[in-house]
Amino acid sequence: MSSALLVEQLLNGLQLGVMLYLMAAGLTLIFGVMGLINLAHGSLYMVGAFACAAVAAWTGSFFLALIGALIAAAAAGALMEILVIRRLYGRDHLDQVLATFALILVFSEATRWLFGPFPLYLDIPAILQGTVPLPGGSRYQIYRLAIIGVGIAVAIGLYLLISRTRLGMRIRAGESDREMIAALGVDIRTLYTVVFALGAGLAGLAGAMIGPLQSVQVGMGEPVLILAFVVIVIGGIGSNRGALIGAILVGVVDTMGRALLPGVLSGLLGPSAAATTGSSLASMLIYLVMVVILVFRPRGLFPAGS
Amino acid sequence: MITRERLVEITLVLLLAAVPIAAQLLNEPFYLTLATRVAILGLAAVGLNIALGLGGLVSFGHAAFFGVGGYVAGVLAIHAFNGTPMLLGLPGTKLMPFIWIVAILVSGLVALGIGALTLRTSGVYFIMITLAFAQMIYYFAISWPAYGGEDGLSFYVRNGFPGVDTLKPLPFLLICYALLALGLILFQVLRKSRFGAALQGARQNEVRVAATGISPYRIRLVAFVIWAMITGVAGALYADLNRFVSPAMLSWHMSGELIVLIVLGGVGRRFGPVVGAGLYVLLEYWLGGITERWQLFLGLMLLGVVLFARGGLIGLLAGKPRHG
Amino acid sequence: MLLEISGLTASYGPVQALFGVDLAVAEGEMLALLGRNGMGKTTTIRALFGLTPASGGRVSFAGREIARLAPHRIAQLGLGLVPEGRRCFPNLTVEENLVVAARPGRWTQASVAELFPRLAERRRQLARTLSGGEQQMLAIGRALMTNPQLLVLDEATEGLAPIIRQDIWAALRALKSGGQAIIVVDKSLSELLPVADRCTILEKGTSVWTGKAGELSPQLQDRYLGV
Amino acid sequence: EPIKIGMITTLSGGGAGLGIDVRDAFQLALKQAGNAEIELVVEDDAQKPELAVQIADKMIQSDKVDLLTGIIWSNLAMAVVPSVTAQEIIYLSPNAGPSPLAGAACNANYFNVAYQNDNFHEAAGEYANIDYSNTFIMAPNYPAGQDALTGFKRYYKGTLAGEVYTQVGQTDYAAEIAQIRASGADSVFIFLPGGMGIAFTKQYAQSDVGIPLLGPGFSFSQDVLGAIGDAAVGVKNSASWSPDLDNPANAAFVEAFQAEYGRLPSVYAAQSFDTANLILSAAAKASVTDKDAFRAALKEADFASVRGKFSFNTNQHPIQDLYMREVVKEGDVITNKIIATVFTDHGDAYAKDCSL
Amino acid sequence: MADPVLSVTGLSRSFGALKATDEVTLDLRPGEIHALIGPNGAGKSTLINLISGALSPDAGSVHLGGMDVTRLGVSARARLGLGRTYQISSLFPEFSALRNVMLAVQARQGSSFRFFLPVMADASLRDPALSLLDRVGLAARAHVIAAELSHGERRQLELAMALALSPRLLLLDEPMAGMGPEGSKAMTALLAQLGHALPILLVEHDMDAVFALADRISVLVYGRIIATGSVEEIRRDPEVRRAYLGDAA
Ligand SMILES: Nc1ncnc2c1ncn2[C@@H]1O[C@H](COP(=O)(O)OP(=O)(O)OP(=O)(O)O)[C@@H](O)[C@H]1O
Ligand SMILES: Nc1ncnc2c1ncn2[C@@H]1O[C@H](COP(=O)(O)OP(=O)(O)OP(=O)(O)O)[C@@H](O)[C@H]1O
Ligand SMILES: [Mg+2]
Ligand SMILES: [Mg+2]
Repeated sequence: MSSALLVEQLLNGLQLGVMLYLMAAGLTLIFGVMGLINLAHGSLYMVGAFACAAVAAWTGSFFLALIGALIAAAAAGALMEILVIRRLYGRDHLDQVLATFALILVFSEATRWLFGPFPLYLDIPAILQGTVPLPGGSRYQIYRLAIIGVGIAVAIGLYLLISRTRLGMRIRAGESDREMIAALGVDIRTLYTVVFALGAGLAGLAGAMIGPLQSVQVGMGEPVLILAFVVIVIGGIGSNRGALIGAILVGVVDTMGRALLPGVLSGLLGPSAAATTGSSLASMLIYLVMVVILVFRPRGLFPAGS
Repeated sequence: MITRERLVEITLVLLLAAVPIAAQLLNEPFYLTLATRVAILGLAAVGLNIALGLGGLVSFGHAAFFGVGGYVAGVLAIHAFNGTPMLLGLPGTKLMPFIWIVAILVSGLVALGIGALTLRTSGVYFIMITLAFAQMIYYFAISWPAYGGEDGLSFYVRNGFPGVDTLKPLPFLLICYALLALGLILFQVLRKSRFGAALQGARQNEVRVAATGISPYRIRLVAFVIWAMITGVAGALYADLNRFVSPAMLSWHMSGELIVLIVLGGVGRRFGPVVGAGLYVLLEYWLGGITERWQLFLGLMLLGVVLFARGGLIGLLAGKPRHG
Repeated sequence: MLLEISGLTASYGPVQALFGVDLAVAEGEMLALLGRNGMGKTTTIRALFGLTPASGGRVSFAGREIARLAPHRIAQLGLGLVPEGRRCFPNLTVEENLVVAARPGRWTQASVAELFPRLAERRRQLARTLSGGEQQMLAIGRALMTNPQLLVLDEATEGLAPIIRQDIWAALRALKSGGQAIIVVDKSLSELLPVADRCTILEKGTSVWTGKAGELSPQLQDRYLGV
Repeated sequence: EPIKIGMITTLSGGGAGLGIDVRDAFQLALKQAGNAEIELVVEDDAQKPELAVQIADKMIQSDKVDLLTGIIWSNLAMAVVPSVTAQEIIYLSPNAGPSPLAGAACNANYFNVAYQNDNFHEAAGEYANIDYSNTFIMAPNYPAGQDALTGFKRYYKGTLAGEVYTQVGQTDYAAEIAQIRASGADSVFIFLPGGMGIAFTKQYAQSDVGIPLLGPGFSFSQDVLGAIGDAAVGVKNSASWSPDLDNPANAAFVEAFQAEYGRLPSVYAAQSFDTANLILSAAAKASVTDKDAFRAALKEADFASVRGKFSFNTNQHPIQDLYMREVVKEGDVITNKIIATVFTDHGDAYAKDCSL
Repeated sequence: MADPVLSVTGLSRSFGALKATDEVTLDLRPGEIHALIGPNGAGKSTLINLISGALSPDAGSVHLGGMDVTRLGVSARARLGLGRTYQISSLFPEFSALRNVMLAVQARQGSSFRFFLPVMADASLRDPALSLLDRVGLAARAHVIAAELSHGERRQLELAMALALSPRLLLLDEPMAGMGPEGSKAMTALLAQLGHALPILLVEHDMDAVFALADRISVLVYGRIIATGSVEEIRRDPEVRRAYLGDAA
């Protein structure tokens, strides 16, 4: 592989990582703060993408659509928190798994009911269309660079929010002792709703931003959900920094695995067999990385609170 | 004294026993298939109940063992069918008892390997690392062409059991009932044993167990392996029920569904898995028959149970468990 | 009266723990809540803060009925809690623990640091790594920072070294003379009684005796407290 | 003579669009025939093989259906078809055509009315020979994907600039697109069904690679074109059918479908419509209770196919013409137009292994 | 003098810049109650954790009955006879008091891999557990779930569990914390009675109890032992009074 291609693939890995981060950020926030396993996080991502596609089709403006997606996902999140999630905080992870599993079914079918069974159309806004040249002769999509930018901005914003504000402090206090923070006069219920809506909004933003690159369809959140879980576990649950680094690690490893493994193997197996074997190994690679990391660091790379 | 829980259990056993009779009377042989599915999923959930209800080991990777059991059945059957030898030149077989033993051994071994590595972690990390292993096996199965890859492996006729015609639904149902009963008894015996006490202790307070001189790691590893073995047998039966096995049995959805069963029924309750499996299968059957949007209503019903019936259906019917 | 509790009952699930508690605290007064282990002191305090919902009875604070309010609403009315078992936020630093729920008033980080110099030394340390006694100081400091009208301490000096205990009692005495109302639970009668104005004794979830601290005779102590 | 048909298809989840087209077209054909004796029961398999098996068991044991049909996906077909046909129930495939069922595992009770999985890819490979000599080929890493590339290579004579298998369900193709750009290929052939194809095609167009794209009709069928949008325009894809295929049955079908459901039919709808009409034609000649006679009637394929001409090979898979289509935009509607006939009376490579 | 059951030599442990334990050397002799007192944050719990194996030292060694256990983990040390209680109660909340103790008895017997015999019917677990509960004064509460016990009762249970391991020595971290006067008195009496058979290293801020019980007292300040001696010696030590006791002596 030429070095120009290598650079491009690294960039691809970074971009995939940032994309995963956008999804993982909300998940790790909700997970870290409320100790809640939210399988329906992928559904909020889907809500964001559908809302974005619908508003874009209606107004013709992608940026309005982005705002619409944020609002829709945050609202769906707030509603979900008030109606369902709120009753699950004291419960163990299993009840949460069951309830949010049920929510996936509800969200998926409700979305299909609303929008019909066929995937929706959503495209990159005109000003972000096209590519820029990369050194070495290749080209890179402007929109993907924009995603990298937004992802990094979100990472910094979230970091400041959590470590520098009183809201962040209360969120972290609630993480360990919800009852106590309430007894000190903090309205933890509302706080949780806000945090949940924030996490949902981030998922919606991720869905909306990724929608133009992918298929806006029912069930689109599930593959990302699993990857996002992998990311936050590698990074250390509840850690924003861990989510970012975990996401980039997963993005780069996955991209490089897909790009390099078949080539490495083709000397041994011949091109066709190498292509299938390489691809199988590549699909297992990130899980392998996760296992190795957890065996040596059972609480992830950046265990929260240390 | 007969507790409410006991009463519920007796009713349940009677209900299960009534299914074959009802199927006969109403001429609805499909009821047998449904009951078989309940028994098999229930057995898988019994395994999960040992690890989860007693040991608190929430995992998202048990589909791995379910699928491994299924593939053991499929692969052995296909080799026996084609008369080709397998790995190491061993022959295939179409005899269920052999298949079960192999399924127990293979899933136990896989679990020993996975468990030895994963049980160092705990809580959510454990959930996710078990998921990682299951996903690896899943992707391997999808892309490994020898046994059908994503298309799965169809073996046309159900495997046999000496002296029983397993092709007929009823005898196969009875075999599944018998294994389910064994599983339930094993659960009960384990729960009351010293091992069970240590396992439950490790769930409630890991540090304390260690300080009394019991290694939680070893206790959990054994529980993990037992769990995998039971789940593996259930997987082999499931493959036999469908005469088919595919990577879908290994997917995280399957793990999720098994968790759903057990939470529906009641975690840590002896009959929780059976009640949960029964309810889930019935809902799926019944809703799937009335509306194309059955998943929406299934979701809403699951939500209802989780929110309003704490402790699952058994909890709702029989009240809180007695501790002691 | 600043606080008046009458006929308070409460349960943990099916287990009833309070069967009718009456007590009252005036402005600037310190009430000692006494009773053997398991008699309901902590439960009374939890019910007062809405943490264990009261199943019956009345609680009025500054003229307002508060028995059905959510915990954070109760606290916002001016009640500060130092709970049994400290319950500092382990993954927050000492400083963050102090400010996380702070409300404006005379207690500030500086004045808390004066009361507990030890805490100032450990400002940036995570509460999780504090020693038991340090955590107790932090719990008291955290409650003070909410500048409550009524300060409630459950096991005020548990786990503190004798010399620090003396400081705490001195501080509580000073608070009281500054007009602060206080409810305190503590096992060390010899230190508590000289500071407290009045006592209420609980027996099996019921208030059985209320009176001036000085009137708590050795007979009563023997009967209800096992001293 | 009453006939009960069981339809197992995907009506929920990401793949629901395909199943809904299959169901709708089938119901349309029944409605047009006005045959009150035919009863259709439809159930959703949620794209889960085990669930499909269970529904099949239920339909056979409980609903006592005479015929089964409806499955979209090869892996579900592989789960259901062998055990169904072993129970002497006739299964007619409106879509999936995995190779084992066309070859060694063929069965007298199994009729494929759609295609053998390799067919569309074979046509693309043959067509590629005209303009291209260095193609980059790509498919998901699962049996249907492996079959796809095998099918393409069977007729393609040029060199391969690259052969890549992606992950099933993959949604981001930046790494593969970079490889394509760097490969020096003169064309790209992809088989990426469903959401995978939508994602790839959009990303490919956005990346300004500029190398012509070819694919089987699945990835550019009517059900996904709306979602891909302009990015699909100009892509050449192979299929056995196209909305503009010039024959009276097709013209009537496209018009009726559009009138009934307000959208253009997809290739899945066309295949399903044919399946229904095939059953109707057989029912007119024989009774379902007489299995041999009914099978013989089916085998004659005596119905007006929307694909123009249609007959069965020895393995009961189609012999049909295969076309190259191009995605075009007509006003607001994006659809396909035929640009070439690649094969006439094309069968499949596995029929020789079938002992029927 | 008999060999010490426990001897700690040159033990050190830092947290970042803080030396929580600084070259501590101390021993515990058969039949004695050795109290460890010191200001809050002096490093008492840290020392207990180092001895029990919950923390590992930066330097120094721990010997148990002459055997070097410095490198062993918590459970291994527990099996060698090291019993402890926690500063904050640590129980099995869903089990009854009785089952809590039974599990500890089972651990001592080293028989947790028995899968079949039901424990509740097992007299070899139940009888010793009941007598232990009786010994700490909890017999009447044997069937109450641990989560429902009051603070003081939990401490008693905690002690019963430590005793169930038939330890060769006990490490007690503030056993009186949160106990009322009556409970403290009972606990003091219980420990006094135990102490003759079972050496105890006692961390406690309740000076009445310490002075009543201790055979020897060591005073820890800023991670260092500044004095070791009899009750009278320590009471009189001006350094100790200044750093810790105040007027409480
Ligand atoms: N979480 C709980 N669940 C059930 N019962 C409880 C719970 N907490 C306390 N109890 C019971 O309620 C009663 C009162 O307990 P409470 O903790 O209020 O007593 P206390 O006076 O504070 O005792 P202590 O001095 O030991 O702290 C006791 O009988 C106790 O067993
Ligand atoms: N993990 C840690 N990281 C940083 N500092 C720590 C850690 N653990 C303990 N410390 C500090 O070490 C010192 C000793 O703590 P330790 O808990 O041993 O005190 P102690 O003597 O038991 O006090 P107390 O009587 O209040 O319980 C304290 O100042 C504490 O803040
Ligand atoms: Mg209390
Ligand atoms: Mg301490």
